[in-house]
This record gives sequence, C-alpha cells and structure tokens, in this order.
Amino acid sequence: MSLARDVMTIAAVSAGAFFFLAGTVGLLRFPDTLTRLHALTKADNLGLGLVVLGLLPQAASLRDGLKLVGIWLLGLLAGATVSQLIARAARHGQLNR
Amino acid sequence: MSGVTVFGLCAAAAVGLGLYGLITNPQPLRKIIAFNLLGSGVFLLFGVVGRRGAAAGMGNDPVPQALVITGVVVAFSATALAIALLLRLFQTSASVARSGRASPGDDPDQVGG
Amino acid sequence: MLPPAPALDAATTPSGFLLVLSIAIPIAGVLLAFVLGDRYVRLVAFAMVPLELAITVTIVAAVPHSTGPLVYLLGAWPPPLGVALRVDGLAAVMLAATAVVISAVAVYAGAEFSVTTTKARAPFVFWILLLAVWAALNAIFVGGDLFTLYVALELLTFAAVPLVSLDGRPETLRAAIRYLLFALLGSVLYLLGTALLYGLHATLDIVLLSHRIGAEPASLVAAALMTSGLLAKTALFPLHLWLPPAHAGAPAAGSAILSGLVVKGSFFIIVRLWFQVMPGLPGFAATQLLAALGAAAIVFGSVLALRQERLKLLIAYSTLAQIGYLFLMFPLAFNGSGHLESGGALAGGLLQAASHATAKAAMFMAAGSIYAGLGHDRITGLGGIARVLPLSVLAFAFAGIALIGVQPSGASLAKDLLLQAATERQQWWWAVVLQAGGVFTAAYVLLVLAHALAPPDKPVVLTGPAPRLGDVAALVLALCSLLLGLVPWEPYLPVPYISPPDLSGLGTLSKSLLPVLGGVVLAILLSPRPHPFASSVRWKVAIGMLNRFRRGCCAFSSYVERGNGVLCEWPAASTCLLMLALLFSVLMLVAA
Amino acid sequence: MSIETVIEIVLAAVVLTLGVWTIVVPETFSATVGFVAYGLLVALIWVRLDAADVALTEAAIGGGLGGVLLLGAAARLRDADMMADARPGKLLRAGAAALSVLTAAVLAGVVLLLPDPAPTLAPAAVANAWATGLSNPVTNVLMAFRAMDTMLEKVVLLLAIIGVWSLAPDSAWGGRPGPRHQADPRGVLAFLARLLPPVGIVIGIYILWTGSDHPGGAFQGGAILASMWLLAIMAGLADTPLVSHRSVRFILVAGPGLFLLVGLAGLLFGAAFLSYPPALAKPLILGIEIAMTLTIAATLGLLLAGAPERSTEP
Amino acid sequence: MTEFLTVAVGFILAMLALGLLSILRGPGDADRVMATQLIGTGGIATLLLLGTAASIPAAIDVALTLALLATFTSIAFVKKGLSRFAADGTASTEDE
Repeated sequence: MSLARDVMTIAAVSAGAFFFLAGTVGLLRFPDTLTRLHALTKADNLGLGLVVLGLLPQAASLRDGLKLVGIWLLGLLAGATVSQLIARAARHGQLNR
Repeated sequence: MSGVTVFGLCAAAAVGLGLYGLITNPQPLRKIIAFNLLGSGVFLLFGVVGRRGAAAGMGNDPVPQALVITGVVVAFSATALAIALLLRLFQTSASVARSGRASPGDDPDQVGG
Repeated sequence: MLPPAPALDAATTPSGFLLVLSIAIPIAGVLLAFVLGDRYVRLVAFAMVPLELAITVTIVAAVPHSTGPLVYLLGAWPPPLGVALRVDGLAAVMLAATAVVISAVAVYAGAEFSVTTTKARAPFVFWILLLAVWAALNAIFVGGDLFTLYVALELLTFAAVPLVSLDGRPETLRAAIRYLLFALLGSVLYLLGTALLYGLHATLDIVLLSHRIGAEPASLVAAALMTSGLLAKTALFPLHLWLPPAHAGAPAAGSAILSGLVVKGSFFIIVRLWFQVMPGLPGFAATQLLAALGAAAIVFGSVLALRQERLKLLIAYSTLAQIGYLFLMFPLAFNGSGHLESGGALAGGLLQAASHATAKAAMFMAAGSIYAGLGHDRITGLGGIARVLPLSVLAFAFAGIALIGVQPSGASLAKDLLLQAATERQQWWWAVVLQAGGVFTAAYVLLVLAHALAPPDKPVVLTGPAPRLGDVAALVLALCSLLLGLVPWEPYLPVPYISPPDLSGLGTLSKSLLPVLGGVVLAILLSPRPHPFASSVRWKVAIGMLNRFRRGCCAFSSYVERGNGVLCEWPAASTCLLMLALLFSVLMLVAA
Repeated sequence: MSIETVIEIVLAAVVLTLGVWTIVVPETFSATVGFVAYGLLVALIWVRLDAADVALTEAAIGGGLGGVLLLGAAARLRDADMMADARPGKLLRAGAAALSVLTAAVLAGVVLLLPDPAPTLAPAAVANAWATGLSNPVTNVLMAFRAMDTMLEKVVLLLAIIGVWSLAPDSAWGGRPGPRHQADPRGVLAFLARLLPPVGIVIGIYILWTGSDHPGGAFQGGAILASMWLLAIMAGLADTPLVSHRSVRFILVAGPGLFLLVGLAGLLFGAAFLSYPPALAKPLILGIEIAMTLTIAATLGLLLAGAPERSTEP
Repeated sequence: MTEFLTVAVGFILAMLALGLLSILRGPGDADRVMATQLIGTGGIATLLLLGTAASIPAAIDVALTLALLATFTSIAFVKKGLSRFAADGTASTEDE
C-alpha cells in the first residue's frame, strides 16, 4: 500500500516538475508580456496542482489533505484573477514604458 | 559544511548587502528597502543561532524565534512610518514646488518655535 | 551605590513593584489618552505626570535603603528565561532627571498645546508622545535584558520621530526621515550584537551575561557592533548628521525632550554595556577612541554653535558638544588592572548627563519663549529682549551658567570628579579637554547673552504674549541644574570624596571666572558676525590688536563648517559608522 | 556533502541573488519587486531552519502587507528624484563596498566560531510549559516568559499609528485615511474581494487558534485579517474608517490594554506583573491573543492606509 | 522518498530562479510584477515539498498563507501603480 502511494507521489510530482520546466522555458522564450503571462499561469498552476496531487497520499491527516487542496484552489483563483489584472494593465500600455 | 552554516553565511552576506545599499543608495525608498534587507539578515542570524540550539524535541530554540517575531513587527512598523513620512514629504514638497518659491515655508527664519 | 556584580538577585525585592509601575503608568496614560481622544489628552497627561512623579520619588527614596539594586522579576520568571527589571543608583539618577525634565516640559507646554477646535492634531500627538517618551526612557533605565532594551529603544525612537515633524513642513519632514533612517541603522547594529551574544551565552540578561562573558572574539565583535549602533542613536561625532536639523526643527517643548532626554537613552545603554555587561573586557584602546571622538565633538559642536545665525540651531550644536563631554569618562574609569571601574569617573559622567538634561531642556524652553515673543530667533536680532522678556533671558542665563560648570552646578561637580579621575589615572590630556570644554561652552553661552543684553537697534515689538508660566518652568529647571552640585550623591553614585562646595573661596571664584574669561576671548575670535558692542570705542582698541589673529580663527572655523558639511552627508556618516564598528572590533581584538 | 546541503546552498544562492538584484538594480520599482520576491523566499529558509512560527510571520508580512506597502510607495514615488541625496562618488562607493564586505566577513567568521554545542534555552522553555497549558513554546515565550517585550512591541505599533496620523494635514485631522477606492462592481477585483475575504478570515482565525499548540498566533492571524480588510478597501467594497471614531480607537488599544490590565491584575492579586495563575493561564492568554489579533488587524490595516486625507465631512 | 522529494525541491527551485531572473529583467513593470505570481506557485510547491521531505507539518500552513496573499502585491501594483497623481483621490483604472 505504501509502495503504491510512493509511486503515485513520484509520478505526480515528476509531472508537476515537468510543467514547471515548461513554464520557465516559456518565460525565457516568449517575447512579450501577454504570452509570458500565459505561459506562467497555465503551466505553473498545472505544476502546482500535480505537486499537490502527488503530496496528497503523503498527507498525515484529512485536515492536511483538505488544506493541500485548498492551497491549489487558492493558487488557481490567484492565477486567474491576477493574470487578468496584469494583462489588462499591460494591454492598456500604461505599464510598459 | 552543514545547512546551518550555509544559512549563517547567507545571513552575513545579507547584512553586508543591506549595509552597502543603505550607505550608497541615494533614494530614500531604496534606503528603506536596504534597511529591510539588513534586518532580514539579522533575523536570519537569530534563526541560525536558534537552529544551532535545537534541543528538547524542538527543532529551533523558541526564544530567538520569539525575539525575531517581535523584531519583525518592530521593523515593519518602522517601514510603515518611514514610508508614510516619505509620501507626505513627496506631497508637501510637490505642493511647495507648485505654489512657487515665495511660499512661507521657505522662509529661513521659520524653522520651528 | 553600584554593587560589585550582584551574584544572586533571583528574587523580587519588596519595593520592586514600583519599577513595573514606572513603566506601566505612562503606558496606561498613552492608551487612555488615545481612546478618550482629542479633548481629553491634555487632561490625561496632567493626571499621569504627578502620579508618575510620585512613583519616581518613591523609587529614588527606596534605593538607598536597599542593600543591592531593586529587582522585579516579570511574571515571576527568573532570567535567563524571564526578564528582570532592576534599579541601581545610576538608574535612579536618570529616572529622577527624566521625571523632573518631563514635568517641567509638561508645565511649559500646557498653554501651547491646548486643544482648540481648529488645531487638535498637534496637541493630541504631543501629549501622547510625551507620555510615550517617559515610558520608553523608564523602560531603558529599568530594563535588565538587552532585548527588552532594544524594544524600549525603538519605542523611544517611534516617540521621538513624530515630535520632529510635528509642524509638517518639508524641512522638518526631511529631518524626521533622516533621523528615523539613521536611528534604524543604529538599532539594527545593536540587534546584530544581541544576536551574537545570545548565540554565545543563551541569555541576554545583563547580570547573567556579566558572569558568562569573556574575551571571546565573538563577544568583542558583538560589543563593538552594539556600541557603534548606540553611538549612532546618541549622535556622537561624526554620527551627528541627523541631530541639528531634528532638534532645531521640532517645537520648543519637543526639542527640550529630544535634546535633554532622548539622546540620554542610548547613552545610558552604552554605560550599562560597558560598565556592567563587560567591565573586564580589553577595551582600553577602544575607550580612548570613544573619548577622542568626544573631544572632536566638543570642538566641532562648539565652533559650529558659534557660527549659527539662529538660537535654536546654536543650542542644537551645543548639544552635539555636550554629548562629546559625556564620553570623556570612559577611559578615565579604567583602573590599573585593565578593569572598567565604577568609580568617580562614572559618577562624573552620569552627573554630567543629568545636569545637561536639565540645563539643555531649560535652554530650549527659554529659546522657545523668545521665538514666540519675537517671531524669530536670529541671534543678531536679540538686542533688547532682556528688557521685554526678562524671565526667558534669566532662565537661559542660569541654564548656560550651569552648563559652563560654575559652582555649585552639577556640571562643575561632574568636572571635578572627572578631573580627579584624570589625575589618578595619569591621563592629563583628558583634563585639558575637560577644561577646554568648559571654555567653549562659556563662549557660545556668552555670545547669546551679549546679544540679548545689548541695546536694541529699534524698539522691540512682541508678536505674542510672554508665556509667564512656561518661563517659570524653564527657570526652575535651570535652577535645578545650577544647584545639582549640592545634592548628596553618595547613596546613588560612586562619589569617591565628599567636599562641600565652597562658594566664597578665592580658588572657586577663579575656577569659575577662568572659563568665562576664556569664553569671552573665544567668542570674539570665532564668531563670524559683528559683536553687539562693536560700536563702542574700547572695543575698537581691543579688536585692533586681535584682528589678524581673529581672521585666522575665522578661517579655521569656516574649515570646520566645511568639514562638517561633508560629514553630514548620508554616505559619509554611514560609512563612518561602519568604520567605527570595525575599528572598535579591531582595537578590542588586538588588545585581547 | 549531503543532498540536503546542496538544496540549502541552492536556496541560499537564489535568495542572495535576489538580494544583490534588489541593491544594485538602477530602477527603484524593479528593486522593490525583487525585494518582495526575496521576502517570500526567505520564508522557505525559515521553514528549512525549522522555525515555522517565523516563517508564517515572514509569509504574512513579506508576502502580503510588506509587498503592498513597498510596491504602493514605489509606484507613487516613481520619478521622485527631488528627495534623493546626492549620489555618492565612485571612491566612496568602493569604500562602502569594501567596508560592507569586511563587515560581512567578520560576521561570517563569528558565525563559524559560535560555540559547539550551542547554549540554548529550549529545554527551559519546554520544561516550564506547564505554567500556561499551551504547547507551542514560541507562544509561551511571547505571552509568558517575555511578555513584557510583546506588550512594549504592541505599544510600538500604536506609536507607529500615531506617527502616521500625525502627518495628516490639520484640515483632515480625524478624517478618513487614503483615497476612496472605486472599482467596477462586476470586475475581477470586486469578484476577488467578495470571494477571498471569507476564506481569508477563516484561515486567519485558524492561524490564531492553532497558535496555542502549533506554529501560528496573534500576529500572523492578525496580519492575514488585515490583508483581507485591505483587499475589500482596495476593491471599493469598504471604506477606511474615520480615525476619530471612538470604536476605532478602542479596537486599536484593545490588545495592549487588555494585556496591561491582566498584567496589573497579576501584580495585585497574583504572583507578579504579567504572571497568570496556572488554572486560568490558558483562557487568559487566549483572551489576550484574541484582543491582540483584532488590534493587530486594525493597526496593520490603518498603517498601510496612511495618514487621514479626507476631512470628517463625507 | 525523502531523497526524491529533496531532488524535486532542488529542481523546482532552479526553475524558479531561472524564471525569476527572466521576469525581473523586464522590459515592463507588468513583467516584473509577475515575479510575485511566480513565487505564488513555484514557491508554494517548493514549500510543500520541503515540508513533506523534512516532515515539518506547519509548512502547509505557511503555504496556505502564501497562497492566500500571493495576489496582494499584484493588486497593490494595479491599484496604486497607475497615475495616482493625475487623479488623486479616486484611483480607479481597473475595468473601464
């Protein structure tokens, strides 16, 4: 049982790490603000989600598990709203100087 | 080299960086930021000291931790006060500049009474 | 009397609860005044001042009857886990000086900071901060733990900074920012030192540390960092960039507090650090450096004071010089075995601090009255005010005489004690500085008095009513300083001999007259402005002989001013601070 | 060298790189963002040092309030060169750099020289935990063993508020701090400001409550509550209060006030000032902490809101 | 397991560092503000892995706090960073 948990953790965390890699490559390669923002939020939120998923089997209690899920949801919410705010600001050109 | 030592050196470096910034940066806001960096180095040093004193089932001596929390609060209040002063100075000197040199605030005699 | 390292004070002494009250009552006043709001702040302050004064009197009365210091263990937790409050003779002296000065300032400010509907802000802030300064200072004098002292020191800074910028003009805001930032730099260095000390000894209690501390390199570095951080807050030359604009820009009552008391807070922690935490450390060379900085402060501060156009700035630069005077005691306290001894030198230093607190506060209060009366405080425009504002001028004169060190003032007893220590320790060069300090002080005090007593160019018109009550408060404070030498100090300070001041003897007279005469000469030589009696014939004869010499002196003092301008740049001053910290470490490490 | 040490070196290197960036980058705005990122990453170091209480504090201050404070100021002061000192010359900068490096080197040397085994108060703090009935030793130190420091620190916070308010123009004294913020009620910000605060309040209270036995406590909880309040203010859903309002004043002194009262009660009826009778210790400390949480939330919120700008008339 | 988690921490940390550097370089302020957002995800992931690897349960609470407050700096930037002085008083640039 413990082995199955560990396998799941390793698989999910590795996948998460891959998405972080993808996000960073996006940041390094994409030229303008909006595409970089896209790379950042999409890839990283997936990455965080997978890391959380991977850590769930290791959680000591139900409360810790719930908190983990809560962290991911908060991360999603933050990513969605903040990227909107920044994108709007950037599109209006008021910040790119 | 243990982890504690790494962070101890990191703390020393943060102190050095903060000092350099505080001395050389002409902008007051940058000085405030450098002060915060310096402060965080000092707090980290407390953390390292506490980590070295891990005992009795505690991973870190609770007394330095408590000192750091108190210190962080004080440093934050100082930052807030400094920034409030800065914004007010910005506002008043902007309005003095707008109303011209002849404003009463420029009279050299009126430096308090 | 200072006990030789109290080994066991792990219990609260009977009247120890008074120490708690000395901090708790002003804090309660702060909280109460804040809640009750604009209309009641002054009332709360007026209620708290006598209460706190009574507690201070009780503490001061209790100290001689106790065998050791009064001790209170907070929460009944003994150090190292808990925090202890302690009052010895030194703390009692400072508590008393603080209580006297703050009470006088409260009387002085009563009229100026009364609440009206149009201006509620300044009184609200002033009265609350007055109580806060008192709480912070008492916590510094009473606190027995280096970290508690840190928090108290920050409390003091937070209470002092808004006093500087109370009138909200750009110059004072700029002065407040500079003061705050430099003070923060100082306190961070102090905190760095405490972190190292905790890492070495797992306690920050002053008494416990004094037993555990040795000449380990880390302890010495910690001591150097803490000392230099505190020097920045005390504004010892060359770390004084923030002091003149801050002290001259605050309202007079605020300046009295800032100049008289606030700088003494960090000074007192330096005394605690050197004399109680680490008296056995190899600091002789470092204390020589400290005193050398003090001597430089005396020269710079006095010369610059003589060059000021405005009275408040003159007084602020005089503070700079007097702070230097406070540091002359450190090398004089070293005995033959390289141990910092709590003897006559320490007594002299503390006495100097107390008498400067009272005299300087009185001076600023008098200057405030003059400013309020004339609408300006240009020194050359002071002619004739002795006739229209006699009380203010009298208060200024008494405070000045006390500061010069004329018998029987506290400063004169302090000078005697320090001179005696200099003779005993065979460090004659500090005796020269001590005497010169008195002469310099006389110079700028007499300069102001000469202008104030000179006949006016045109009739003096007062812009406001003379604050009678305020002048009386200033006068009482100045008289306190003038009579401090008559107080029996033996129960509180380690005064080595008892010689009742001889008020009529020829020796005394000449001792008082010499600095005054020297001061007259210096004032003539160093002040760049025309003198008030310049039109008289005798003057012209006298000046004719001196003229060439005077030109040289003026050139010297303008060089000093230029040098000061460089040192008052932020990067230069903060570099000096860092250099001092390193220098102190090196001096102590080499000696170890 | 173990793999943990490698990770720690990487972490320290990232943090220090950000620190260097913060100091040397020319634009103030970039430096500020760099410092906020630095503050967030320092929380990682604190977790690594097994000081979760401090990590929480750093996260709440560095991540939320400090960032808002510094970035807001940086954005407003963008081109304010008029307050800057003269830029120091090359020689002075080189000297300052040399001295700073020297200081850091001395400190590093001292850190390496610290005694081994290190002296510690951890056993004493753990052994005396019975007196309060709380099992988080950091809370015990803050609320019992060194309660005086904590109380004075709360007074420092109050003085900071007074200092900030003292900067108000006389005409606005007693009025509301800051501008009235407005935002589209159907916009993203308003959406976030409706969704996040309920969650945040629950988390803030949880951090306060868990602080008696696990890392957490009044300051961390209060900082989170303050952030939620500021979010509502920035989204225009709430306005800053009148600073002359009696209830505002009361909340701002509730924490230190109750602390002082309990302390004086200890002086009168108990063993000593700021001592708690063992049977009542836990409820008393919790009561003080609840009051302090409210006070801290209000204080931090108002510190960031700044000096009163709008006079008492609406 | 611990080793794996520690390696993952190192990897994500390295990605974080690279990402931070590329963002902080700019060119615009909007890019720079993204740095805090990046830490909102990468930093939290690191924190969670670190806490599990070193079995420090409170790391989850720290991560929760960070996740809750990660949006704040960006909001402060958007709200106050825009022409405050032109229209001092009501700085509303969001959603026009």
